[in-house]
Amino acid sequence: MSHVVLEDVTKRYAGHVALAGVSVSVEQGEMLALLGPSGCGKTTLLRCVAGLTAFDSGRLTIGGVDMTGVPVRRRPIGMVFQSYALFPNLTVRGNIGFPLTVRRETKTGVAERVEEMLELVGLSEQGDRLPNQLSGGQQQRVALARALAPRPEVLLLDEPLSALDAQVRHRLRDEVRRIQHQVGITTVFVTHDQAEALAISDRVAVMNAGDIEQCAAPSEIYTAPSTRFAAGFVGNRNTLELRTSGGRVTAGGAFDVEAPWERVLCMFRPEDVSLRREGPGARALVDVTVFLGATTRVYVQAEVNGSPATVFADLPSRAAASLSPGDAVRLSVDPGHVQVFPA
Amino acid sequence: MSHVVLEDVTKRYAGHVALAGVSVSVEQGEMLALLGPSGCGKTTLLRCVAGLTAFDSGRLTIGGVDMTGVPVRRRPIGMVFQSYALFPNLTVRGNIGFPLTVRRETKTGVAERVEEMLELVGLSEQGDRLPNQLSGGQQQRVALARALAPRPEVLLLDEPLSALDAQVRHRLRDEVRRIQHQVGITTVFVTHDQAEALAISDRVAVMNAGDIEQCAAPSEIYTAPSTRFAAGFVGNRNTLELRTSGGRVTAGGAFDVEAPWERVLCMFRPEDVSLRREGPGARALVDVTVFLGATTRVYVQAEVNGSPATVFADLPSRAAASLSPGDAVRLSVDPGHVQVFPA
Amino acid sequence: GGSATASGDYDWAAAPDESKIAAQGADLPTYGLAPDWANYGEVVKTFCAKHGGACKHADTDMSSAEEIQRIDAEKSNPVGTASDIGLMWGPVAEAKGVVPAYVPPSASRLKDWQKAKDGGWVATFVGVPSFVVNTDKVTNPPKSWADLLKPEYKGMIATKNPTSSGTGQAMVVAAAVANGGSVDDLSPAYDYFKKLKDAGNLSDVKMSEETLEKGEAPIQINYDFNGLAQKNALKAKNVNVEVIIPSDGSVWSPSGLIVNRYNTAKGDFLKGFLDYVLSDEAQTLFAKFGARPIRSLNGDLQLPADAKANWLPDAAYSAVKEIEITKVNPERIVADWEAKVLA
Amino acid sequence: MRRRIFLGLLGLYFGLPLLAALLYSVATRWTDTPLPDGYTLDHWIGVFGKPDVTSALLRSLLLSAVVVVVDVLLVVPAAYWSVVHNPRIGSVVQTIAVIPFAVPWVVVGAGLQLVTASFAPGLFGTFWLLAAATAAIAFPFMYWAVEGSLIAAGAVRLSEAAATCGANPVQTLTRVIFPAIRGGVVSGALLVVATAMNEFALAKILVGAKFETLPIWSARQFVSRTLGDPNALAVVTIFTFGFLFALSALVVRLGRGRVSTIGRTLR
Amino acid sequence: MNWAPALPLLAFTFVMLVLPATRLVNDTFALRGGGYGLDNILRVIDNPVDRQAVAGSLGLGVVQATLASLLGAPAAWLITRMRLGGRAFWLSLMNVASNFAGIGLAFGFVALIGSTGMLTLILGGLFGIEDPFPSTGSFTGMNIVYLYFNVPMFVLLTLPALSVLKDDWQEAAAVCHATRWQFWRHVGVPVLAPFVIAGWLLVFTWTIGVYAVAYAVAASPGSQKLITLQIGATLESSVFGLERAAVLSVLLMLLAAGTTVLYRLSLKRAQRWL
Ligand SMILES: Nc1ncnc2c1ncn2[C@@H]1O[C@H](COP(=O)(O)OP(=O)(O)OP(=O)(O)O)[C@@H](O)[C@H]1O
Ligand SMILES: Nc1ncnc2c1ncn2[C@@H]1O[C@H](COP(=O)(O)OP(=O)(O)OP(=O)(O)O)[C@@H](O)[C@H]1O
Ligand SMILES: [Mg+2]
Ligand SMILES: [Mg+2]
Repeated sequence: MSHVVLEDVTKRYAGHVALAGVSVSVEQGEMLALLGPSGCGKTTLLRCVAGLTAFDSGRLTIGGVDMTGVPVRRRPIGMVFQSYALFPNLTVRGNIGFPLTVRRETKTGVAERVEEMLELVGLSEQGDRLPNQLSGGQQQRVALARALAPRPEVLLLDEPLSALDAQVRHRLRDEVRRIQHQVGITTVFVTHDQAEALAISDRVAVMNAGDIEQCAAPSEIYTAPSTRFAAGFVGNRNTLELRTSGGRVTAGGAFDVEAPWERVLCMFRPEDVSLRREGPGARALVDVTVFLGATTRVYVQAEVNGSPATVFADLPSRAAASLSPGDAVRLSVDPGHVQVFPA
Repeated sequence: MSHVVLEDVTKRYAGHVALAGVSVSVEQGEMLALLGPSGCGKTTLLRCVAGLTAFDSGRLTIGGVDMTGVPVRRRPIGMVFQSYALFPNLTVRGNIGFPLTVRRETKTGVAERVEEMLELVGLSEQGDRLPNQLSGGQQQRVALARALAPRPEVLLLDEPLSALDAQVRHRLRDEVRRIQHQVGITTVFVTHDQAEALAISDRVAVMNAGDIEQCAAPSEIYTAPSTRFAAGFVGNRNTLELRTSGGRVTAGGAFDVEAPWERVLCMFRPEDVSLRREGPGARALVDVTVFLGATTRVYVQAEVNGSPATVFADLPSRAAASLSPGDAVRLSVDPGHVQVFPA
Repeated sequence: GGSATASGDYDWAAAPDESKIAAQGADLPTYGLAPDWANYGEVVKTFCAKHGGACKHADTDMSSAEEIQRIDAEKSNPVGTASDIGLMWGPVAEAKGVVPAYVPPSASRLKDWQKAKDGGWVATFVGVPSFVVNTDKVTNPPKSWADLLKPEYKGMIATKNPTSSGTGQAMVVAAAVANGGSVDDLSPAYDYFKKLKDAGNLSDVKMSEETLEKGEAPIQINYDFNGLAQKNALKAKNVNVEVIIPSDGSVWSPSGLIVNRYNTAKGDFLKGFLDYVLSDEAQTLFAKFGARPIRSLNGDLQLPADAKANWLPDAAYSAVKEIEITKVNPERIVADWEAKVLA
Repeated sequence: MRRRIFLGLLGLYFGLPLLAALLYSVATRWTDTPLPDGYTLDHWIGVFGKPDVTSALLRSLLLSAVVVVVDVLLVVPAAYWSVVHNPRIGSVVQTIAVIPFAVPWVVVGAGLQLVTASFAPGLFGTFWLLAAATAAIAFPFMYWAVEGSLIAAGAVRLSEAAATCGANPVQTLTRVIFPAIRGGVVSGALLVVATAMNEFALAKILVGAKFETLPIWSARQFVSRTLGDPNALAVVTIFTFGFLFALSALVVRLGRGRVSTIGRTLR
Repeated sequence: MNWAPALPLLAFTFVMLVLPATRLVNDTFALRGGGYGLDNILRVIDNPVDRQAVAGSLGLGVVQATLASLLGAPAAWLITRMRLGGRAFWLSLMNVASNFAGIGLAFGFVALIGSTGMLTLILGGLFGIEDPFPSTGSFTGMNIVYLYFNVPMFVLLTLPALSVLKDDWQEAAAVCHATRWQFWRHVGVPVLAPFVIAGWLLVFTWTIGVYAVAYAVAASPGSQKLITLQIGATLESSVFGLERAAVLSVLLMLLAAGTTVLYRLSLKRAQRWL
């Protein structure tokens, strides 16, 4: 049986629908990422699970127990807030020990567990500092340790990394993942950063306008989005709006795929585009190249079915080095990597 | 002659050195990225150019004119602050027009230029909103338009994108670049995000502890860092500390390069690592794979010269799909892509 | 008055139980009966000592109206004991029902208008509204009400405010009589003060010993006995003060004593005290302070010479008239003063 | 430079009346000369040697302490609940807070005199009524300070975090919220103390001599019908100002100037 | 919704503040002879002294609020830019002075600028200036005294609001080639205006309600009439009815309610861009 189950949960704010009947379940020990644009209802969903927000209809069970009427403090959850919400007057140890002391655990029991958690998040040295003496990344780890200290069954993380800068974010992302693996705790992780969602989770639930559009493993979400929204939201994609003929769409020779509608959107990833000097494919002229490090993004102006279109391709930087603005190239995309949606 | 020239500029704060004799020049129409970790002095340098901070010694010329004693408001510069610093009581039009009205330009002259700038940044629709009615990305564009409106010779941008979330940041990064190209203005862009620096600029100046360590084109910075700091700061790199023998270092068969020191740090990029089932290279076991979208990061445990080491490789996701934890692989790196520094 | 409900079973009409007086006086809160006012400190002390007790006399300064109101307000939890009033407030207190139906034996020595019809208050001593002048500051002190109108006293004359002060109200009556009016016709006083005000001679400084001392308000219209006390006090500080009885007339304005009908717990003390203030001993103590005892005014008391040591020579009082001040309605003065002088 | 002059003049304006009072408190005789004729510490020694002054001071301090405790106990839970759970409480309280701000306290006292006479006559004239009335007129200062610091401390987030940690509302309030807003409570308390130490109208109307506070004592010197002691009044004035100033400086410094002692805010 | 934790405070303030206030409203309309009517109000309107008092209080409120804003706004601005030491000093001073509205204050000013005050005598002695200061009981004199607590009051009220003015706006204006004056004209003043107006309104209300100082400096027949003094006089002189005090108190409450509404509106305006 799934560990956390939401069935048809709805929530309205003054007429505005924040959750439009969401159903999703999280397996024991799994990390589920909730991914979606700002305002799509991610936080609301997480807060409903925590009990911080009451939903209007639907059902929530954790470990098979219906959570209706169970107050926040009696739910088997730990939570990390986007702003961390560390208690400013308590030291790192005090913060981590807080959920234990309010449960009236013994002093030595608390102290032991706190040391264990400090070890886990690598802050043994900083135990006696106050939160405002810590960097953002360290604060984030304290918040995580505090959430984990009372051994909750479920861990809820609301954009825990978004306040950090890129480098720290990457490091901590891997660390959160490591800790989650190590503890083996069922986790829901809210983010609007698709790279983060893909990197960290066992499954990703793509949310849009209060509903979950697709819930699947990261690679599936990335390679086989089931809706146009998911396709556009996860990863960078070229989008061409094209007219079909005879149930197929040919993009000036770039690709040729089936398309059961009259007008379609063809979406494909920049790393699936190949640019060659010679050979088959649509004619295109190199416009700008943007060096991204390992890859270089090459913008080309192509003529697709008689109208001009801008397409970008991500090539290994070494391969892109030979291209300069104005070069004529042939553009092609493996038809297996083109997603087609009705326009 | 270079457009903006700093010669041996130093700045101390209460004994703390913020700029330790920086010399750098920016060419006419060029975009220079100042890249470095927090606290390295990027903002200080930019503020010295703007005149908001007075430096202790050294010289600054803009367009050949010594700026000593020239007050901020008489310098031929435009600036975008990290926080945008839009005037909250003025509409978008009011903000963009502000630098023009304070110069007592004619009403119609101001209005025309404002419309032009709105067009440029794509906010023609939002002209009458107040700043707090705009999204972060829109605010950023207003700040840019305001800086450009009076046609300054030099544009200074202090981490203009860092407050935005990843997706918006990527989009605006390209937009800033487009506008800079279009206007052809000499630009200094401060960032601590290396991907941003590489993507946006003509040249990158890597700063560390108040000094510039390397100033070169993005691809050079990326592929041929001249210092250990630059190597570690730009892009992800594997770092192995190894002992040499006979002026060479062999990493258990992974690579074999010259090394004129006794102990060395070998640094190489994850995309330069190849993992094969068979063939030459160091023996390694696959540990974890992290799906990043187009690529998948594969962590392997290798044995290098008798001691265990963790190495990560970025493989195209399709290639990585065949690897699972526990698989035995051979790890190798093209010696041309290994940077060696004394340990 | 004397309804059984409000004052319990206490029999006010009965003679006091002398044995209880010492105990009841042990704690003695008074309103407007300050120890330094007309020698009341001595009077109380002597009375208590006579009955073998030591009183702890603590006073709150109040106007007559406030005293009456206060006694009424706290009737179910009575605190106040005895209060000094301007005699025109006697009938008011009686009407309000805050004084007991007890006429002390000694009251037989008073004229009818000098005591309550049904009991509860008696006149105690008389004062004459007169001019208290700092002669260091005013070398040519005014001799009459008419003098006060002279331009040389511009801004020098401070008075109490008749809208709230008994002294101020007595001053109005005195000025009325001096200017041809009577207790039934106070209008000459209003005309007079209107002139005084319009001439700019009234100071807007508060009347007090301190403003007298510093010469802030070098002419003050106060009771003769207060002036004499101030004269003595300031002599110690080397400041010269003269008390001048206006040559064109003034009045003998009696003060009275009321006791709190509701404070039955101290009933015996209060009855005894009401009787005592008219005794030779108490009347002599008033005289020593400089106030004329009421019985002395009535020609019913021979005072030893030393008791009169502080007095001005009798000749000074030749123009002072005796009036039935209880005919004056103090609330009427307030209204008329506002309407005819201040407006 | 211009700001130096401005601040200097302002400082002069605030300092000179105090200086005059200070000189008066150490003057032997001071009539119409610019400076006193002589100086003495007799007034200071004399004033604090007087039992009525020392006991008035103690009474004022006791009153302040009781009022602070009452206000803290009443205001903190209400403000907390308003900020975290029910903003409508805030609107009601803010509306009530207008009364002591606008209505002179002497009128509040008179109204209370009338009300207690009808409803609770036994209470009139008691210390507890005075304490309650003073607490009532001073409560807005505490409320504004506490509400401000609750918002600044992010009380909503902190409460939610405490709830997910398993804390009940009382634990949340005592262990998380209260320590986080201590600065605000202290600055509110400071204003409440300053009010209670200076308040005179209520004390006069409601208790008077039965509980003579320092302001009542001062008033007795200043407006007494007969002999006041201006030098003693000067001593008490300077003492009260100095005492509150020291208290205030301590609070501001402890808060490193961030927890300003601002009770009323324009938010 | 849940009101429980606020009930003690609400009950307490209801009994201690709302009930007395209600009682005053009642007394405004209750007639001495029984029944209700407007007689009390009409009597106050007819009384020239009460009219003077209303005019005096309103005038004092306007002058004080204006002066306190003019002096307090720059003072508050300078205080925000001070280092800890200076700020602690000034904040403490403002703090104590804002509450120093009592007898001690009146005393200090009389000793300073009374007709034999220290400063008066110094000015008279050194420069031969006669009567350099108005009497503290006059309208002008009262204004001098009232500023002592109103300037600090305004400073304390607006200090938190000043933090909305971000430093980088000034810098942004500078890089937009604006002079300091242009910054204040186009940005600084418009942004702060709602807060200054709100502070003005609060000081206005506060000034009209002050009693203790007025009582100490202006209780003689010649001095300025004020609403609070009229109320005080009624309480001191009337045994049978406090109708006039009630009417004037209700007037004060109405004034306060009015300014509170304006104050809220003014702050709402600020919310538009914050
Ligand atoms: N307390 C509230 N009152 C009214 N509307 C609310 C409230 N909380 C959330 N909403 C609305 O509900 C919708 C969903 O909000 P939610 O906070 O769940 O979004 P989110 O996906 O977490 O967005 P973000 O990425 O910006 O945090 C939004 O439109 C939001 O405006
Ligand atoms: N006004 C100041 N007073 C004292 N020290 C300062 C001041 N401004 C900057 N510094 C110090 O100078 C150094 C450089 O600061 P600077 O703001 O230039 O860093 P930065 O590279 O922009 O960092 P970040 O990426 O965090 O913005 C830092 O150590 C900083 O603490
Ligand atoms: Mg959210
Ligand atoms: Mg910076």
